[in-house]
Amino acid sequence: MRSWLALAVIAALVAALPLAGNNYALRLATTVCMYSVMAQSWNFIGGFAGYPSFATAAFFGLGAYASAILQNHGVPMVPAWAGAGLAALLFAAFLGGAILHLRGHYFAIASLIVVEMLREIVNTLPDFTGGGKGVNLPLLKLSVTGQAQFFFYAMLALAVLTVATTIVIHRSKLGFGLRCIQQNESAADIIGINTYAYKTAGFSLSAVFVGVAGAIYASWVNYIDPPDVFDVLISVKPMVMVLLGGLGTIFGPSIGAVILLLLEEAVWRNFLTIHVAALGAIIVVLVLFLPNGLLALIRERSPTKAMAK
Amino acid sequence: MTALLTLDGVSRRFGGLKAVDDVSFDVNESEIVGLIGPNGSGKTTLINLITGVHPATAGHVHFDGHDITRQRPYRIARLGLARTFQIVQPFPRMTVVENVAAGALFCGHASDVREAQAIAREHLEFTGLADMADRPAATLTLARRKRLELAKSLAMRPRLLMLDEVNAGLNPTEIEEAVAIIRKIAEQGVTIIVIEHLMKVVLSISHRLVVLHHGQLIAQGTPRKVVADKRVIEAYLGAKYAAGNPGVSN
Amino acid sequence: MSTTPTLSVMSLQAGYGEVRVLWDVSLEVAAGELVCIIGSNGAGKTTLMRCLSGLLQPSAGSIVIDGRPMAQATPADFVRAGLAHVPEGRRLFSAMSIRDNLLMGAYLRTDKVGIVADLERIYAMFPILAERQRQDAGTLSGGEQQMCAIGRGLMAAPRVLLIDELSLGLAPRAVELLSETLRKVNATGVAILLVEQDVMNALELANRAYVIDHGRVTKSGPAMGLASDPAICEAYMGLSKAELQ
Amino acid sequence: MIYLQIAANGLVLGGLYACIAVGFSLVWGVLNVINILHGSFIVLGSYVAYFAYVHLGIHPFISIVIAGGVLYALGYVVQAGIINRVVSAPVLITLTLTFGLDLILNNTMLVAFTADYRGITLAHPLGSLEIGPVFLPGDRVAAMALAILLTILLYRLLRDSTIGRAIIAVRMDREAAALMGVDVKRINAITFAIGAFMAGAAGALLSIIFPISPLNGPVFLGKAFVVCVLGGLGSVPGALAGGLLLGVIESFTSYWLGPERAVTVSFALLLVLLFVRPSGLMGRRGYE
Repeated sequence: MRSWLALAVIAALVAALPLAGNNYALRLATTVCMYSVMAQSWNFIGGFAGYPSFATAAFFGLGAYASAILQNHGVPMVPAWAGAGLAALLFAAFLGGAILHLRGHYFAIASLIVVEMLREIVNTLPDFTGGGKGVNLPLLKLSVTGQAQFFFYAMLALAVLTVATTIVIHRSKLGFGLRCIQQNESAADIIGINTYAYKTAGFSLSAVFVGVAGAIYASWVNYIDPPDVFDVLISVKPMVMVLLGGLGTIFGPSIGAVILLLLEEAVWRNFLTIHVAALGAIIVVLVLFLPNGLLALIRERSPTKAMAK
Repeated sequence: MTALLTLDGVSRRFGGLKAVDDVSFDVNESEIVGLIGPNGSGKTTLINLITGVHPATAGHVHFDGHDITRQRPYRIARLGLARTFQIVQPFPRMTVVENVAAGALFCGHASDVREAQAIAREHLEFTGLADMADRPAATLTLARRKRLELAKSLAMRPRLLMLDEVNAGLNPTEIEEAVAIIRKIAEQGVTIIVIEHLMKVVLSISHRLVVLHHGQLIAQGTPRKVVADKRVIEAYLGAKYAAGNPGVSN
Repeated sequence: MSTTPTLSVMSLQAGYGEVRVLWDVSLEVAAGELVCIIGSNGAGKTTLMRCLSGLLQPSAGSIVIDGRPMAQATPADFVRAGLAHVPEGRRLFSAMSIRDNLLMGAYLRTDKVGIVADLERIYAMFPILAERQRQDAGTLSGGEQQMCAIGRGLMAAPRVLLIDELSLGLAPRAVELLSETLRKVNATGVAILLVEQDVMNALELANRAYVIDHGRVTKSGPAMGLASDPAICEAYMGLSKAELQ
Repeated sequence: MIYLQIAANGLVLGGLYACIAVGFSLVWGVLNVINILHGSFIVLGSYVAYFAYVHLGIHPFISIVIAGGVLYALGYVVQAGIINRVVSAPVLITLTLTFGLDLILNNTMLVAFTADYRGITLAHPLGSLEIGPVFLPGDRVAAMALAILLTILLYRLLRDSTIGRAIIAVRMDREAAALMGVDVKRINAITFAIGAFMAGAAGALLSIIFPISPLNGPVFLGKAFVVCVLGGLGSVPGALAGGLLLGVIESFTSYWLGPERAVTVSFALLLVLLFVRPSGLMGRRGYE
């Protein structure tokens, strides 16, 4: 119950933001919501099940392109977003069947290669996808501020939905099974968990919301091209956020998303040319000194105020 | 008596090595069978074959009328075949009660996590771990982790329970406690296979012994008969020792 | 026994995490001696060997080699101090040639001439290894692999050779051959500490023996005197002879 | 005989791919670490050769030693100072770490050298080579020959030297290696440094063929992945075979399906291979 309450309070507070903030703050908030969706999603496969998936960018790009193509063929925007989510879900279910028997490095590589391959495929199908030149999306008939608010609320709703799903999954049989798999896959198998089905479910969950996020993002920025939406950094950032916030927790990924975005903004403003290196430095420091996340650090200091349920 | 588990010519090779070589035997309903043999004789591999961790390279395993030879482990588990591991394998960062609940939940005896936790607490009571329920499994002592393995397996409501060295590394008092629990489990009608190197324990609880050596079944029968068997002594102490001790029969 | 043992272990305790395996082990090996340790599966023999090779830090007690305490020593320090290890299961580098396996044994040595001479000595001792020196070690039979592992240990030019489970999984004929070779090695002045499952084989080979049960030395003395000791039956089968009959 | 020409082009490319991948494969096999930095290491090697040529007039073939040396030192420091701290941690940790390090190195190169593609135009090219119906640029053939030579030299080093044997021993059984007195941590650092040396040397060779830019780092990394999975982990002959195979495959797919599909096809091949045979075409089963 506490998780639901926390979610409701946070969502209400963030939803009130347009009343106080300017467009810059709104843009940041929209990005935080998007990051939060990606981090929460990666948490299903990477945090719960412990599989280091690099496929987030594949789902994101796939969603963005699916929605763009659907809209350019006359499908209205919101159904196109749903179509994008469905495309990502089906793709993940299919892909999961092929690569989830791999473990460790091999799984990581296979999922990384999928991103590269989708990008190359989009690049080489110019008639269908616009190829390397990218593709434009229909413009919304709204004021600049109206658009900003619309996409903010869309992304916020998606983030809330993703967190809500996390809360449900965390308590469900599926979430329980995924955590068993993460801690000891062979023991999970032996107590009756159909590990293959569970992993595929977790992998699909890690795709569906990211696909929709990609679709909303595409509508938001109006134009997408392969290097933008199939960027490997889209795969890596969620991992960093989850590492920051705590693997397998409910709100950790979103908290990590906020922290990472604030860090990014600070770096963007002050060191534009080396912001990627700065991200690299954050990762290195994080991995070497805080492998259990910033929150773990705080929790260690005050063990009574433990998070979780 | 009907055979609950039947092994028929089961073999397993790893490369050129025959880890289990043409092993056949039955386990009857409500029986306690001791599976013994010296270090490296293939006992754990045999358990892995029965539970589907490794597929058998030849032969058949039947359990309660089902051919489980090439079934996935989770399906075999759901049929009512549970095991513990020699090196205990808890879910280390979950609490004790969650570990046990996992057993209840995924073998289909609980419809949701909450019900599974309730069932788990009963089993913790039974194994004397109730006080530890909410601690992370990794913080338990070895003896308690072994009991946690037992509780987890029991929560699966097995018809056949295979215990792989549940007493290894325990002190005499802990062993006595563990043996008492095994007896209680057997009283509930669960069929049990114990792998055990402590001969005193095996002799005191088993109805029947099966002896493996170099992957082959070299003897089976009542405990008294088996431990006096020349081939068994040879397997444990070497041929010369067996030859030099005429007190040994057969 | 000489007054200053080459290897001496005093009140050693060790384990893994909270699992204590060795409770109290003391033993000595004098220069040129052949000593065996017998005990059942799980008695702590392999744990003792891991302590004696620096793979495991004991939690209490001491290991002294030639008067030098080996606290906090790395495996390399043990090799340098003159202890070479023939591990259980042989642990050869299977995709490496036999010759390269032997040379790995001499990894810390820098005396090229001595290495070549020792290589020839090993080949003379085990002609089969010379014949197949270019083949991968994984292609050897079990007994030949054990020869290669012993040869690899000897290539370190040790004062004490530790052998963990000489006969495990080997045919009786191969064990006899290896035992014969160990006697010869021992005759050249290398002390041997042998851990062995096959009781009689070990006792026939050794000058002295220690019986380990549940992480403690329960008996020690001249090897042949122990052969009929009830402690052995107890240690191996968990039953006394009377209970066996 | 157009197919002969295509095959020859593929083999020339493949020799270079082998050299790109062999260091990566070695590090993966011995340390069980995927070195995402490898692509940037190669690019850095190219820059070293570029500046040595432009400012000092040193031929890139000679710069192999300089670029290799610079990268060896860098690799040793990075491994011993940073990666060794987490070398036995789960994949997520080691992979994220080398990824972070790569972001730093690649971004630094972008700032220092810009993203502009540079190239070396040799003052005295070797002209072209004519074997029957096949024409090949002499410099490319020479680069390929040197790449294969380097790969073979690495193979000999691993087989014939004490350090090489220790590296192989650590790969096969690190505990048994420690029992021989091998300092496993030091071998880890040396292995990583050798991997970096091979990357630098490959970079120097590639500098006369491919345009040089930090943006190429991921491309080279992708090639290394594919070759490694094709040939099997940690095996030098495997990397050589995998490299040549990938070169020929890319060459033929370029011809049949167009150059823009070559990469897609090689990645698709990799996925299929991971699905059916995770240990590679030449790899040993059950060996990770």
